Amino acid sequence: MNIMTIIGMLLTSLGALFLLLGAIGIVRMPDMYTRMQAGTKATTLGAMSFILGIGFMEPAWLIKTILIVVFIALSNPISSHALARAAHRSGIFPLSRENIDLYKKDNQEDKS
Amino acid sequence: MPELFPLSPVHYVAAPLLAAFLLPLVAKLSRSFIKILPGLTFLYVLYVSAVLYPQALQAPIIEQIAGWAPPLGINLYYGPMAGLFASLFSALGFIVWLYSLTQMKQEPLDRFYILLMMLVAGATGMVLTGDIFNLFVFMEITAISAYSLTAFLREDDKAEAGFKYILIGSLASAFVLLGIAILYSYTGTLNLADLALNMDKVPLSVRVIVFGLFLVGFGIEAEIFPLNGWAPDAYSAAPAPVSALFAGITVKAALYALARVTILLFPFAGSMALISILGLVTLVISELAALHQKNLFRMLAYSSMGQVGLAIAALGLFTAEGVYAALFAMINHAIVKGMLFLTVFAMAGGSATLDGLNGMGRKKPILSLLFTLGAFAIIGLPPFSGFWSKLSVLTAMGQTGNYAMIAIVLATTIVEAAYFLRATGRLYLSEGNPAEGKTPLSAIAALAVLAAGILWIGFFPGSIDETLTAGAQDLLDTAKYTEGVLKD
Amino acid sequence: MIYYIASIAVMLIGLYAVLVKKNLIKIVIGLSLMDAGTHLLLVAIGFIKGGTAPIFSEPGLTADAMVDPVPQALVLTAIVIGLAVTAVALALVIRIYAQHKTLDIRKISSLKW
Amino acid sequence: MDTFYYILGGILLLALVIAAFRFFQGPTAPDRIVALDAMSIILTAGLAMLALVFHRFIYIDVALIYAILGFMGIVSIARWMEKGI
Amino acid sequence: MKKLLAAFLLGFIGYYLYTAFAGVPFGENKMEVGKDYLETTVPKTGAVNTVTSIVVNYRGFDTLGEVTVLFLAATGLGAILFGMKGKPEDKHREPSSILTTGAKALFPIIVLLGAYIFIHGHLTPGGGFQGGTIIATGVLILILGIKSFHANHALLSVMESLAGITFVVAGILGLAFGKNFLENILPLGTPGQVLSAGIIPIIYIAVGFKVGAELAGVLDTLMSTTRGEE
Repeated sequence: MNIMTIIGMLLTSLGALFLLLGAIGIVRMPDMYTRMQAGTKATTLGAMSFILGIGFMEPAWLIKTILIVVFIALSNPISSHALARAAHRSGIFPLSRENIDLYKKDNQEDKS
Repeated sequence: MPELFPLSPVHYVAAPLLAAFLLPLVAKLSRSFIKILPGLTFLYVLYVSAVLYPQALQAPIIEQIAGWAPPLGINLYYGPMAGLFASLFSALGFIVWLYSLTQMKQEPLDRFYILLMMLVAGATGMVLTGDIFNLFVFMEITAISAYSLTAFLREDDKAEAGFKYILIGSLASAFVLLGIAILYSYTGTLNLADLALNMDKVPLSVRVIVFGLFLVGFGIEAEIFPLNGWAPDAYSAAPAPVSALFAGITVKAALYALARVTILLFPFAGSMALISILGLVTLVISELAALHQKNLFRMLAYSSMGQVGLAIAALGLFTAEGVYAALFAMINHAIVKGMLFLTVFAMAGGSATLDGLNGMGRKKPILSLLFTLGAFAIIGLPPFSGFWSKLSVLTAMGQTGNYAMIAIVLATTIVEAAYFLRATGRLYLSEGNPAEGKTPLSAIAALAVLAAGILWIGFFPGSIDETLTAGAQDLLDTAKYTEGVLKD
Repeated sequence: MIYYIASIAVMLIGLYAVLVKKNLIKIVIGLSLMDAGTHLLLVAIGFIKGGTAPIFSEPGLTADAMVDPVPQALVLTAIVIGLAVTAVALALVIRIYAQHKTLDIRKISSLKW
Repeated sequence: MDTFYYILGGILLLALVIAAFRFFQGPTAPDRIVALDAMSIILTAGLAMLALVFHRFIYIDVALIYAILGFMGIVSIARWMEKGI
Repeated sequence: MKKLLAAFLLGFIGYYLYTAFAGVPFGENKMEVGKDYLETTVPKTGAVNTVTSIVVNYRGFDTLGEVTVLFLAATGLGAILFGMKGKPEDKHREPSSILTTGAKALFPIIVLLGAYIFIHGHLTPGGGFQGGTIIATGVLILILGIKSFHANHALLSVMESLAGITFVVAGILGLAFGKNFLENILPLGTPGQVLSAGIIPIIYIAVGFKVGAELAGVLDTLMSTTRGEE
């Protein structure tokens, strides 16, 4: 059990934990945007560290796992942004007492 | 050239494929290539037929694709029967191409010709292949070109007919795929000859189920009775040259597949009797339905189903005479019905009704004459090819002692005569509106070739006797088939 | 065994959608479900307990410890064919919609049967 | 080492099931898609873990492809929901 | 009533399918041909991936048909939807600039990955169809992310034709060398290397380009019939 394996095990455990937290957040959060907060940020970090950890556990796979990590890092924010925008435009608004919706203020043209 | 590219049955599929892939490229160079290239391809394939078919009559040509011996690789079996069908398909394809040179004006023409070539190539592949999954693939090639061609014209209701066809057609493909899955799970092989030897691994009850799946699957394409709801719509929606090909090629290829699979894999008496009865039912119901049609294309479609029913009824006897008669009926039907579809389209346009034929005898005498010829040939009047084919069907039924079948066939002939003679009567006896436009020479030439075929077979029925006998033997002799394929 | 039952069930659900549903898009979805069920069935046939993917990428892998490769190759072909049929069906649906402005087969007279 | 794999796999499975709960329950369509997005990411991690468990390098490719396809699916649905296509 | 009838039919079909598969043991080794494939694939085709060697070499004719089916679907789609255009009044919302930038950044990565997948078709669980699909996905993100994006149909159709011709010519070359259609004519090389397995990589690269071009064309055709342009 060398140092790489131990780093890998730590990273995978952390990743699995974040994935689980993200999943719990999706269920527990009160409205769609907060759920998205949990469901995309936490799972992105979780998946990245999980897959990087796998790369550390099998050092021969490191390059390809880093490729996946880079891809997730690039693609996940885009997809969650598109999703949030779509939700906002299809008429779902944040649930909060002050009703702060800066996006709506900035984008007056879509009043939907 | 012959040394560099030794002719082999794979050219039937490879040449149209190459042409289809080439067509979008040459279309960029010159628009006129679009029309020429398919004709050249069909001519080449006909040349292949002319060289290979006499050889196949001596001994079947078996080609191993990619050089793997059959249980591993796919093989092509080019025996007398497959050769007969492949040659027939290429000839029909060439004639339809000749006809649509001037009659087909709807853009996009390049796509039309690609789909046309692939329809023919797919059907030829279905006939040639000796592997059941490959059969499925070629069936799908044929079917997808047929779906697209059905909805090719842009008028109303064409897309609906295409959708109906695609629904039922994908049901057929799912059933065939399921049948293949069951067969593979029991025998672990996909080659038809190998399957035929390993069928005892499959329990009898499962064999019946698989037979049912294949019957439904191929029966949908072959327009057997309860499964042919798509056919009238598709025939009347598709451009007429394509309808001619549906009647002449797709149905025949599916029938061949059904016959080959049944004889090789399910040679029990019940399956054959079932096929025969289904054929008779198809015959009766579609001839009766044809009697009520006002739209000429629908009438021809129902008549086409009836003819196919006749061929299936004869095929279901599974005696040498029966298969002989079925082959004769199929060839006759391919030629005559193709000619009728093309003639009607040239005479009265895409949406021809019975009234559209009124008084055509004087305005378009040649086309009217051809239509009359075709009608007489379908009914089975003596000097034409239809007479001999019906006679052989009746003889085959008489030899097995099925006099009830003879009675049914004769009765439907009367129905058939009623509606075809009614249509012919409209040509000469009624007054109609003046029709304008001349029929181009290439269309007339294409029709003349078919008419010559009808007359040739009508006056010299002995000339195709040898090929039909060889074809019938080839289909029935399963031992020779399996030995030939698995010889090494 | 449960795998066979499940994939047959997927196929039958697709068939049910094709037979009963009134919306053209749902019918097309039913068609692709039918295909999917058949593909699952094929893959399930090829499975062998303890088998791994039939790829000899690393030394030490032997043919005994691999699943049947043939159904996988067949499924690859069948998926592509299913995709092609679905694409053509969707194109036809677009044509029908452009003509009738509806996807309900009860309102399209020529599609009743 | 096997115990470790089992624990990891268990956590991933649990996360998948919890996310699936929101997918089935989610009151609005975007809720379901958020859950679907999370599920596809968890599955990507799971596929990578399968490669580790079976010690087959080639399975990593599957995870990569799944990441691409999951991303494309979410973006397509999102663009469709905002009436962008 | 109709539902009842349908349910009855489903029960009927389901029961018989179940009885058909009841005799098939699950998870047991029942290979006949499969065994031969597994044993001969590395020495005789040089490919490491057995599925690829079956798809491209042993049953290459199926794949030729499969490529044709896809080609026909693209052709048929073009024929069915010929001349149909979205109406200007159903204008659609523009994508956000984040998505546009992201699409432009991700497109080359996705296409490279697709190319990687089909070049390594004989070594990894990839192949022409998979790689081609990934490439089409790359085009899809451009369609989704860039306002009024249109794929270059002329380029796509040239690519498609050339790739198809490569496949058929690779088959005919086998005939020209006195062997069978689609038979391997190149040296097999060392199994496991990128340059090995004879004509398998060549065919799969052609298939990859073809599938990518066709699917991209299909997506673009479908999209342009529904998207209104100003």
